[in-house]
Amino acid sequence: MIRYVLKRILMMIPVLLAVSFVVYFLMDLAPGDIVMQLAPTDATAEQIEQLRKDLGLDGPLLTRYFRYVGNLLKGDLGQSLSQNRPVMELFMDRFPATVKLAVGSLIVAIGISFPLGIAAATHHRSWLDGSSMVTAMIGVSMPSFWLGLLLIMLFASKLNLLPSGGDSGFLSLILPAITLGANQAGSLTRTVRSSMLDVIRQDYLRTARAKGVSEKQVIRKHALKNALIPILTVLGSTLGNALGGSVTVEAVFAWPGVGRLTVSAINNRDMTLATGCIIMFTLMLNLTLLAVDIAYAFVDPRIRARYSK
Amino acid sequence: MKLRKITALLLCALMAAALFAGCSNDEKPGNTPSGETKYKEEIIIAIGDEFTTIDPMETTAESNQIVQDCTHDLLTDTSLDTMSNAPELAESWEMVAPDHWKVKLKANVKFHDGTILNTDDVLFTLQRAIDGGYGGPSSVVQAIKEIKKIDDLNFEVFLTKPNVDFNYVMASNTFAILSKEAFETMPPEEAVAIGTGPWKFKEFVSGDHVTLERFEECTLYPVPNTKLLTFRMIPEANARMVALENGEVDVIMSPNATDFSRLSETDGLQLLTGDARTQHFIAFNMKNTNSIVTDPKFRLAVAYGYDKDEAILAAWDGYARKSTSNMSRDVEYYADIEGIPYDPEKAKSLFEECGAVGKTISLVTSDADHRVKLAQNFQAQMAEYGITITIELMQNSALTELNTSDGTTSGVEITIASWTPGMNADYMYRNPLHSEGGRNYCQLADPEIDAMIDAALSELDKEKRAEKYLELQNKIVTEVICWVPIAQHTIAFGAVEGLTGARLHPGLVHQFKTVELKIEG
Amino acid sequence: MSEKDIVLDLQNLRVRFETEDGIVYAVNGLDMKLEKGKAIGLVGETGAGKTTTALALLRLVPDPPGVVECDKLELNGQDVLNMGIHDLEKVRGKDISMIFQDPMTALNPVFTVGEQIAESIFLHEKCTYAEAQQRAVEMLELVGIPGERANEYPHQFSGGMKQRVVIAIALACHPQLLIADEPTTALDVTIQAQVLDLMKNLRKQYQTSLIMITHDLGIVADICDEVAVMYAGTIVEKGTLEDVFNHTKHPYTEGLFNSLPNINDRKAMLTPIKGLMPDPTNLPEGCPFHPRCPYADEDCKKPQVVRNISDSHYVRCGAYDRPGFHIERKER
Amino acid sequence: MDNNTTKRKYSVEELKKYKKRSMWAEVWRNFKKNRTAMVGLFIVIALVIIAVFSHFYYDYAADIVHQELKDRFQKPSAEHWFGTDSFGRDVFTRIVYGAQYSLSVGIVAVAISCALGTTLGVIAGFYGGVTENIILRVCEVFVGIPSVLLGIAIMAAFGQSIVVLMFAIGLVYVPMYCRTARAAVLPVRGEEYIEAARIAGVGDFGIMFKHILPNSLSPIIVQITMGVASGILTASSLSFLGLGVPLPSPEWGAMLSEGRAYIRDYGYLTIFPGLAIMITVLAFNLMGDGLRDALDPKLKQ
Repeated sequence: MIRYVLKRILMMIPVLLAVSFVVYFLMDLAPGDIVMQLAPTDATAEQIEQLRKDLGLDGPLLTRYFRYVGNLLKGDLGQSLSQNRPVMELFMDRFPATVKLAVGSLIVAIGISFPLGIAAATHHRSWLDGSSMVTAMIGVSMPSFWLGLLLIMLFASKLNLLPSGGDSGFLSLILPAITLGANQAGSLTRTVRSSMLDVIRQDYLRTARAKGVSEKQVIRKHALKNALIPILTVLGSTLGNALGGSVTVEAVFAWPGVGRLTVSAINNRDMTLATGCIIMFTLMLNLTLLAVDIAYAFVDPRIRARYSK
Repeated sequence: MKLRKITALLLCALMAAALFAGCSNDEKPGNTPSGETKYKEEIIIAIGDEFTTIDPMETTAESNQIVQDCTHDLLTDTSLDTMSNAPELAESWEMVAPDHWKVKLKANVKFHDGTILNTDDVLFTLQRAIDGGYGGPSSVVQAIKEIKKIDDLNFEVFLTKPNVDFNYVMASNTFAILSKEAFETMPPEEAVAIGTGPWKFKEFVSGDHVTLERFEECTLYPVPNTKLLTFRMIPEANARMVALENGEVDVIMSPNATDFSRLSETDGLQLLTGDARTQHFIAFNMKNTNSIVTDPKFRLAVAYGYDKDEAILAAWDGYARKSTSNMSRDVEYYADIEGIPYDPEKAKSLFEECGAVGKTISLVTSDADHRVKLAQNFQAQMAEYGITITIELMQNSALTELNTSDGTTSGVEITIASWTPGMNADYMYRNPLHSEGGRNYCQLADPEIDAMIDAALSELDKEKRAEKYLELQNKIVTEVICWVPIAQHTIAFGAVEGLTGARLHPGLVHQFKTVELKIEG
Repeated sequence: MSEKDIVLDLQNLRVRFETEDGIVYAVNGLDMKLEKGKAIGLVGETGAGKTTTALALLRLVPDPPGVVECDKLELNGQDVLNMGIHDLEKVRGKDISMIFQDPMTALNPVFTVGEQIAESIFLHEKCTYAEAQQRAVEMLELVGIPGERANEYPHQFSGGMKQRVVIAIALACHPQLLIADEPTTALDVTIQAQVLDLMKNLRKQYQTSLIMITHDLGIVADICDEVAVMYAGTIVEKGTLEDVFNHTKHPYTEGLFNSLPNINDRKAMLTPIKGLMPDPTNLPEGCPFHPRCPYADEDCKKPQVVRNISDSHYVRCGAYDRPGFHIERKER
Repeated sequence: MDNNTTKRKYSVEELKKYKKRSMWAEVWRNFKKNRTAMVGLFIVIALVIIAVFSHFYYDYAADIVHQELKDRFQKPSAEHWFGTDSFGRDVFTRIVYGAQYSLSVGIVAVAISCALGTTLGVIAGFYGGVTENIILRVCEVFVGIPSVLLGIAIMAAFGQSIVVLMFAIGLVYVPMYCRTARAAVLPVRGEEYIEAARIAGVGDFGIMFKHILPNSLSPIIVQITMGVASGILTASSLSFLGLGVPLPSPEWGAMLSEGRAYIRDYGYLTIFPGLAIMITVLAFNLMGDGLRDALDPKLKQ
């Protein structure tokens, strides 16, 4: 098991390097020179060149990139160009808020999708199934920034019940979590339904029923645990993506998450910050996926057996 | 089964957190004895742009400078009462010669760390600016050849170039005086927060808020009646407004224009407005000889044919002051010239004369909201004359790079931009219009204009200087027409009623040095 | 035969499935009575409605699309038909339990076999979970699996072992009636014999009544006391082993026997029943077998009545109205 | 003899055609039964018609570019069904005209990602080994970057135009198609008819795109329909963030972004474009869902 985990972590390294290259390259292509922004408006050409050198932005792309990667391999994400602080520090400043939103939205998503998906599966092809699926579909189809705006208007502006934005305790988490969660709930509901449907046809549920297990228990204990593997996969990637920060939701709710930080880094052409943030996302995503793979083992003894081999 | 338990547990934890947060957010009345006037303990100001650093030298972003203005002081500053340059840390100054100045510091000014301001701090600050490399206040570094200490409070400044307006240079927001001793005793990231302002830096949560607390021993300003001052970052104007209405914040910056009437009419809220010094304009690329924009007739036609009132309605919902001159109103030596009035008939015939009808011309601007709207409106207006405008949007940094690159090859024809100068008239010309200017978006390289700008700066006689600037204004606006000035937009605060000391600054570095809110009972 | 000894009394069971493609008539008027300790074999081709009948007895026919109607369904004198779902759950696994066809899929892969046996005991007996687990280990040993394997998961067992586990689950609460739905079909022939022996012994031990669903007449001969032959949702012939095997009356039963390989004459050709099972959405009028029946005439298209041959033996065939009718199979 | 063979060959061909037609007829029969999917299909068809014909019905300069500032912020009325915006432009006209942007971005983006992704996926699935490994790793790299951020970075690098937007979204979804196509090809790879084709001398590409791909189409078709939906959604997110199609094209996300400053007083400026996005995305999703059910007999009871 430990060897498996180590192997997976080692395999992340080339992916992270490739991600860093893609982003670094894109940022380099982007017009708009951070040096011009940092330099005072009346700076002379020599001053600007000196500044470029000081920032380590002189020389051809590959030289600069390899310099960057050299530090990266030492675990150093470098210094933000626009804020003069280490990228890691800036990222970690914002990351807790992102985690909060990611977990909050996931709880909302689970709270909506499990009952809905299970009800749809157990009442396959009934009106309940149909309406659950359309509801889920609406959740997927709704632009989250739009839902967010409508929620702000209703709950913050009209009813004055909840804060409209910012991160100031639990109450301020509710609206962004619902906004993001509703979106995630859409795809999650579909997954819960389809994997429950797969399981519900299985003979072992009939065995359980024939044993006298109540229908509730059949669904909650026997069926759900079996259906959990595909659900976990989707949960994992949902969480992983949410950890990457939902840019639009963060923008609408003034949520101080990493998504906004990254967007402003890209817009300011702060390539170390942008690259660093995106590397961190990829790392988070991969770690989440790894965690999900490990979680499989707890759910399914067959997978556990395969890992221990 | 287990999942349910975990979910329940998590929910409980979150609930508990909410309760906790709810408690800590409770507003407690000030701890002054009863009977006396009470003030709200914490004032929260919602800002739109992100605060990133307390280091004044690192940035020129207004969102940072507003906070730094609370914690740090400059040698001289714009007085919002008289709208003129006034002493701040300097008590007085004297121009020995245009390139030799003497400055006297105020005595017994205390830094947050308890040390007293002296000449060494000024020298240290300058040296840090020189050593600091990037982001430094280069206008200061460039201007100063040497500072000589006379005694603890007096020093001499030798300039690289004669400048009769050096007192304005000392007001450069990035040249905030830091404590030398603090840097010797504390880690630099803490020392940099030590200033002489009425507010001390307390905490900063990236992307969310920055909190200051009052400096009890402040000598330069009265100690604020407010204990804590928090700047909360809320990028959405609507969200800021809702936050103000919900009582989450006490002041909001830049409310939507559509909320202006709501702010002034709602009980318990107030609206503060003023004109920004920012000059918005349409700039033609004077070096793009392939384009019709280098035809003076075309530019004159645009100047006649452009309905600025309509543009103001479209871009700022009517909340802006129409500009007839390239100079902003509160800048020294501004003269109210007539410029080129709106005359669509004249424009029509001029457009026909220069063969612009039926042509397609490109316009590039940044994705800032008002520029996007100006661009669309310009496009619609020009369409009435049979001219097709294509719009390209880019991020501001890309636009700056494009507009400052060589105009003969950049391909730019028209751009919509703006310029926020310092108070003195030279700022109005040197950067955006001088051939050596760093923000010369219209790519103007006219030796005559350059000479006029330089001459105006070294003119000692005020009246003659005023004449020179008047001449420049008329020349730029009606003859050269490298710009069509549009307007100065309205800047505004929304605040709870009774709040005082929140002051709008035309240069956008708004002041909160004495912000306070009396509360009843 | 006192009423007390009747374990199962089923009258006029009808099951249909209402699907988009039409109504499937799976069981059409089926009666069954079973005495305590007796074993009945339910024989018929795939699709005859055997499994549906079994599920109907546990009221496990999925609804929708299944619709179950019945005049009487009594188990040990309890009216199962009108029982509330809560009481029904007490009956399932306790009074009546079932062994399913495919042991590979009948066990839940994510629980240990011990847990799965213990669950049944814990649900029905008044005991702590620890006791239930202990009893589960005993049950495992009873079906010939070392008790320490209770903590293993189904994927660690072979097919035969799994079926033993399924049997252990079914018998864990000593039910009055056990339904075995082709319990050996999915197993290797060698394993089949072991499993059958096991069932035989346990049944004797616990005095359990048994409904053995199969299409294998050999198994019936081996285990059962009575035989019911099912075709298209009805019992076409029912009697003791002796009645049905040696005094076959129904043409369909005859067809079944004729299609068996003859051990005594290995060169003999098999004679399969011609044609296919009728489409259950569109059953033929009258006797459902008449389109395939070699003896059929016009009267067979009319509704058929049950004809008692003896106290224990009846057949549902109108041909016996014809004077001197007999089937070709010689009585042995 | 000769005559006989040709005749027989002909009939096989005919049989094949008949079989093919019957497969799609079967899919259509299943699809028709799904009421929500039919609603989706109906909306999609309506939108396509609107998108194609709005171009002829409205005049770009007069109806889209033209501003009537004296008529700004007219609430919805008989004259202006969805009201007018801050420039006095008719919102209904803009939404109807804007359908073409959303649809074309969604469809072209999907075409790009599908063409690229499917090709890569089929190649990966067909050759296996190192090729497969490399392609999958590259996909992993792109999956690791949050899609909106990747979109923003691409648009920052290549500038803001509708073509870049299409490519940005197209690239973002390449890995999805790649994986789907590979997964679809894998089980087909070992089939005997592929061997037969190879023995008959069909080249690798012939096998891949003539023999393997058609037999793995179902999941890709579903993915395409759903892909248009997510493409439209991503495009609207980017437009909302201020990156998108050039002005004054009434792209719905941009309209929403423009209207949001006025949401308190003129909520309709936000609600209608949002509804338009939602209905369009929903229609494609419902259609895709219906297609999935219709194409996947496994899910039928």
